[in-house]
Amino acid sequence: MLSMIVLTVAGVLALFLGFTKTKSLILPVAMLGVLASAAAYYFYQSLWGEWLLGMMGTFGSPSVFVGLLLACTFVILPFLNVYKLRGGGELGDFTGIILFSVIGGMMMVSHQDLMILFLGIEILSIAMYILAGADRRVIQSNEAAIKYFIMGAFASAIFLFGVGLYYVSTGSFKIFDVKIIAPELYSISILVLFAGLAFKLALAPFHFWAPDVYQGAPTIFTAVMATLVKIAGFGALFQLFRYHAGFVSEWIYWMMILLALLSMLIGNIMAFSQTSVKRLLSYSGIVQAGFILIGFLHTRIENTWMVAYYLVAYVLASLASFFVIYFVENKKGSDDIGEFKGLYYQNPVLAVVFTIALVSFGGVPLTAGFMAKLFVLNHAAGFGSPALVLVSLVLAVASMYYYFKLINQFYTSDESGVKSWDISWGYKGMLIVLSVLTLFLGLYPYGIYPWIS
Amino acid sequence: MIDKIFYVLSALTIISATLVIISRHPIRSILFLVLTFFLVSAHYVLLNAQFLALVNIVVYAGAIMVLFLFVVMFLNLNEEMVEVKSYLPWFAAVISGGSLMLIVTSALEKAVLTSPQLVSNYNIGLVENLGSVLYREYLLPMELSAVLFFIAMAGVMLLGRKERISE
Amino acid sequence: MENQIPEIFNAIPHTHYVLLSTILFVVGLIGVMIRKNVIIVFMCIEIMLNAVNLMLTSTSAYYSHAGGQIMVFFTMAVAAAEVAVGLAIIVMIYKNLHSTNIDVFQRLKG
Amino acid sequence: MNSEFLIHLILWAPLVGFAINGIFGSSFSGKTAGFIACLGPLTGFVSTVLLWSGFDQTIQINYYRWFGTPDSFSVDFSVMVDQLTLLMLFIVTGVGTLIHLYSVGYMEHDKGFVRFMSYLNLFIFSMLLLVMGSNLVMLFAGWEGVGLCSFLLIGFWYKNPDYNKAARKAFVMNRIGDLGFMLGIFLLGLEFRTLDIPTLLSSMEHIESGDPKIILITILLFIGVTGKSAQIPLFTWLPDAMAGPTPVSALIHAATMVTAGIYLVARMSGLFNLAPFTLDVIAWVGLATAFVAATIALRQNDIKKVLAYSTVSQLGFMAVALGCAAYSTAIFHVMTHAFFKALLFLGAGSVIHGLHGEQDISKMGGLRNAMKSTHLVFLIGTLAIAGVPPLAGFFSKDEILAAAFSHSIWYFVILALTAVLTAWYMFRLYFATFHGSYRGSKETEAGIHESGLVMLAPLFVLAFLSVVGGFAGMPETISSKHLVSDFLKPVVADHAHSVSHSFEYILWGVTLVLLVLIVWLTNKMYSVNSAEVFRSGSGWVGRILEGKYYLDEIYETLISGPLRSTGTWFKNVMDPGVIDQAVKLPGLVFRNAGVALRPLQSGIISWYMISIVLGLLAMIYLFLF
Repeated sequence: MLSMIVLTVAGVLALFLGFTKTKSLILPVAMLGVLASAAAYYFYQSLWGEWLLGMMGTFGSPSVFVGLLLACTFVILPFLNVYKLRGGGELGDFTGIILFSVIGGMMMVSHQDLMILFLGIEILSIAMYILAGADRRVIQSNEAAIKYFIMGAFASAIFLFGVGLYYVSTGSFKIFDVKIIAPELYSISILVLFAGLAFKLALAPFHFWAPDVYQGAPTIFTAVMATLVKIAGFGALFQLFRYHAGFVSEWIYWMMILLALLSMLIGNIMAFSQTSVKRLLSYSGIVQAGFILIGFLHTRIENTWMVAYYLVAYVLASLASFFVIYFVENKKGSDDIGEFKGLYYQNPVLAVVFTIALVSFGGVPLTAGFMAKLFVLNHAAGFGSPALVLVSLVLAVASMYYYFKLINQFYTSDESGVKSWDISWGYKGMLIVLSVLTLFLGLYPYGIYPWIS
Repeated sequence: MIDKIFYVLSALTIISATLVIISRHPIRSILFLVLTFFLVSAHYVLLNAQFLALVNIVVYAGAIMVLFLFVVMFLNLNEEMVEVKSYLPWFAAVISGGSLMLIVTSALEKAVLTSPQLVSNYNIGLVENLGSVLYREYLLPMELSAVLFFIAMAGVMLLGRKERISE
Repeated sequence: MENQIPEIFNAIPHTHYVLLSTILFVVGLIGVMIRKNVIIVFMCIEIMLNAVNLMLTSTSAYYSHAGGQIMVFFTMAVAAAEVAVGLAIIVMIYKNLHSTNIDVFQRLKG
Repeated sequence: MNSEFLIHLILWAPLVGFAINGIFGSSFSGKTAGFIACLGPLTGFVSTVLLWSGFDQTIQINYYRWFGTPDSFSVDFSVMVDQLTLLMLFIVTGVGTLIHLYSVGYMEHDKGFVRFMSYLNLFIFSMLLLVMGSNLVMLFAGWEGVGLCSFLLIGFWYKNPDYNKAARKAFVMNRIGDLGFMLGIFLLGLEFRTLDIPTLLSSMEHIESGDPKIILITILLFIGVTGKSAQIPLFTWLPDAMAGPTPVSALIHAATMVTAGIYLVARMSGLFNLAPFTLDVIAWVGLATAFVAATIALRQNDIKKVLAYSTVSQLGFMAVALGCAAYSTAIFHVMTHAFFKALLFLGAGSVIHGLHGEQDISKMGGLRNAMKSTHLVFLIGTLAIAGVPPLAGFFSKDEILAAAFSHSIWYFVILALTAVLTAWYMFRLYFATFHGSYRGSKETEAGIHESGLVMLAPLFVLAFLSVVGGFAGMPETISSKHLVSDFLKPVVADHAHSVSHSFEYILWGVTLVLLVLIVWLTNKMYSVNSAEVFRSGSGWVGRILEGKYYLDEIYETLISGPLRSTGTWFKNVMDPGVIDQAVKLPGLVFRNAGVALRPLQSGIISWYMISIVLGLLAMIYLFLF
């Protein structure tokens, strides 16, 4: 509770600082707020019980996912600085909205009551609708916002229908100590709730919005969508199925396998012939989401680390790649794959960082992505689905093709005569840290094991 | 008696909702939507949920629909939109909607929902009751919904503002 | 009204209310899928929310569990916030494209 | 010195070199960068020598526990050095050092010199990881690492789109192999709950020979081998990979990386011995590869292409040795092959360097006067690979032939024929390049020059090794001590092979006679003054061989029209064209599926929402009813 209050205060401060002349204070305040919030979360957890009234839990997986959310926000915030260029009023708004949306994310990952989950989803989603439309004069951004909004509101309504059915069939919104009154209705409600969350996570066949929105939204906010929303969504799913694994029967296992396979397949197929890099990465995000879902087979509290590890690997690579895309797009005005030609000669840091991120997505050994896939597939093999392992391995290998097609571009020398350009050391440093972490976690996965289990 | 009221009310609600989606004219759709909200509020009254009935009318029929109406007028959309005549979406929509309904119905058929021991207090829908529950048991979501409005506020300000670019 | 049983609970089974809400929900769902005007689509989503509200309220009454009605309260709050943001987005896009037809938004695809 | 320290030094020195050059390279002069880059493998080589001098038993070093899963399955980040590793270390660091040195001369004028040297260092590091890794995940990490470096180095001169395509082709083919390897590792891990190689091999004792699971695993591993070691059907990438700079061709695509597959099988020999079926498969694939590649090499005119196909063919020889369970023989051939093939490639590089980039042998000729040193070393290399006694290639090839003979007469016949072809195309290459008269234009003739000492020194060392390298494994007819197989005995589970002495003598006699005949014939045919003989049109056999069995053309026709593709595919099922085809097939399927699915992503919101509802309904129907 305290950590959420701290975040709210920081968000409100950011909003107000946006109106004053002291705009350079916004980001420091916000980042301090995130740090203070993390401190409040981890050091005053014992105070929580009386405040949360059993509606939110901090034990187990929530604390891991909240940590991830806050860390991810901390990395994203400095990059908002690029919006200083456009008259700083917006900087305050963006910062405030992102901080508020993190509260939504925290509610999602630690919910023990569908009311909190629903509110959390809405807080996060509404923030994302706004951010998708942040470039108000760019038609792509407008379109992304309206698409995300209409479909998101629709998916929320469906999710709410699931909540209603859940309430009818159990007489409560609590997700533990469930007394099932109508088993069939209960199964349907769980499925509908799952579908609602699957929409937010862009799992096939609920993924259609993702490529359009990711492509249209301003790139920095695409990074936010690809990371914060995924962390929060998977955290929420984990919390939901952690409590419900005992109640719902075998079908949920097959449903997860089906959705995971479908996501990996469709994401891969569609990514093959993309020319927009943002779009390509959004499809690759669908593939990665499918992999993460494999970690949910037989969800137990002991599985937290596996899902969290995959998310860490995914988030590191996603942030790095979307930020690199931002800089290239900002320089050349487009995110077409051709604009990345000769990137190495123009800006070696960006090229190398992007290469490491893509290699990690593809699951090459010695990167975090490889370890993450290995853990997840080992888990699947342990539960006796060798076919799933086989297919996902084949698809993981197939995905290398388009990643490497992109990497190939960076090192091709480019005749267009674009001069080499530079970005400031602060951003460079952040990007390098992301890459180093990717490599470090691939070499030494236990580096974060104590934090995520 | 009351069962007849229920059925008539239900029929009216469904018809009015259907009219919302088939009216060609946006203003007409909005008016039917307001009617639907009133009818739903009537259901709330039947269920002894007076507070919600009132809130429903004030918030939905009052605030939200006025906003809709305002936008429609503001954007000058109060004329029919030429919608492409294609029966495929109609077909898909009606079939999928119908099957969803059938699924829920068949699940409901097997269910025995109300068990008598659950029905103990019929006045929960009254404002004094709801208020105390809201501020005792559901304080946390209540407070957190403030964040929701913060976001909505900031977002509307952001989206409505004129864009300035100073390089 | 001293805790006397309103007639409705004896006359109408709970399932009828659930069914009514489902029908309303499905009507909204169909509307979402077939209409082209974004504002109308949005209104259909409101119908869906209202249908669920009805389901929650009736269930809350039949189970004498206040939570359902509190949830309706929050749903309304969410709907209000959604409407505010949604209409702002629609106005913004109308300024650029001069249309609210859903089929106009087809730049991003493939 | 402490041997553990030496192992640290061997493994990490190239990485340090890579890091220094990678990070600070832009501020170094070419000489400094070259010096730093050479220092890495040189340190490794010196340490290897020191390590070998005091070597008595297998050393395993656990750096830390890499990762593990809750069900008590864990993998360490650990390296080990045993006899097999030591031998490979000699090859990798020794040949690596020479090629680094050579590159300093060869690449000094290239603007990407520092980047090139740092990639080479990274490659050496990956290769060391591969040969030193004490578990299969480490090995796989190195395996992928060398693949990545090869990808980067092939495409080093990216200005030409062909190179780009070659890099991608190499990449795709290797990935298919890797997939098999990955699955094999995964199954091994599931079956034995460990991936530590010594533990794995010691747990093989309780397994019956011919267990279907083992056969499946070994076949999967062998698929990995076909990718990396360029066996049929995944061999076509290697000749295309010659687009990279010549030192890369020498180091990666001849001496070290492509032998990784052979190393893997030798390393897991205990496992492969349990699967006689797989061994047969390996032998036949090796035979086919050796023969097909040798025939293609007969008619190639690009000097590097000839050497590339020759490499593929020699890898086929090694695979046959593996298939006959003569693992140490295969490793012996890896060693001698590393010497003479690196020598030949670097010699070819020297020729190309001297001719300012000319690679077509029909435009060479008579270079023996202008490039005396290169001519000498190239001749030595040719004699070595052709199997002239007592050079290195003679002994190792003789041993493989003997192993094949003791296994099956058919193996022997095909292999012997291939050996004849090998001599033929090598002498053709030699005579065409260095004899006759110069067939290029007059302007270029004036510019022909001998390479500098930095490039020649490694050539002389390699030439020396090509001459004496074979004595490490003399057949028992001559000497009772076979240094290589005696050294490897503790770690490699060979099957015993023996052939009668009289057979050996006959074999040698026939070899010598044939060689003399071939030298005489090729000299007559290719020591010519006009390029006429290199033109196509000499009968249909020649045309097919020259067209590399038309693999690439078949591929081209297929790409041109998706409609036609299916028809052509069926037409060519019995054709080697199916190979390239099948490799491209997954890509083609994915691409076409992508095109087919694209309309679904129509951008129309209504349709998206319908699909959400349909998805939901489908899930309900599938799982709840």
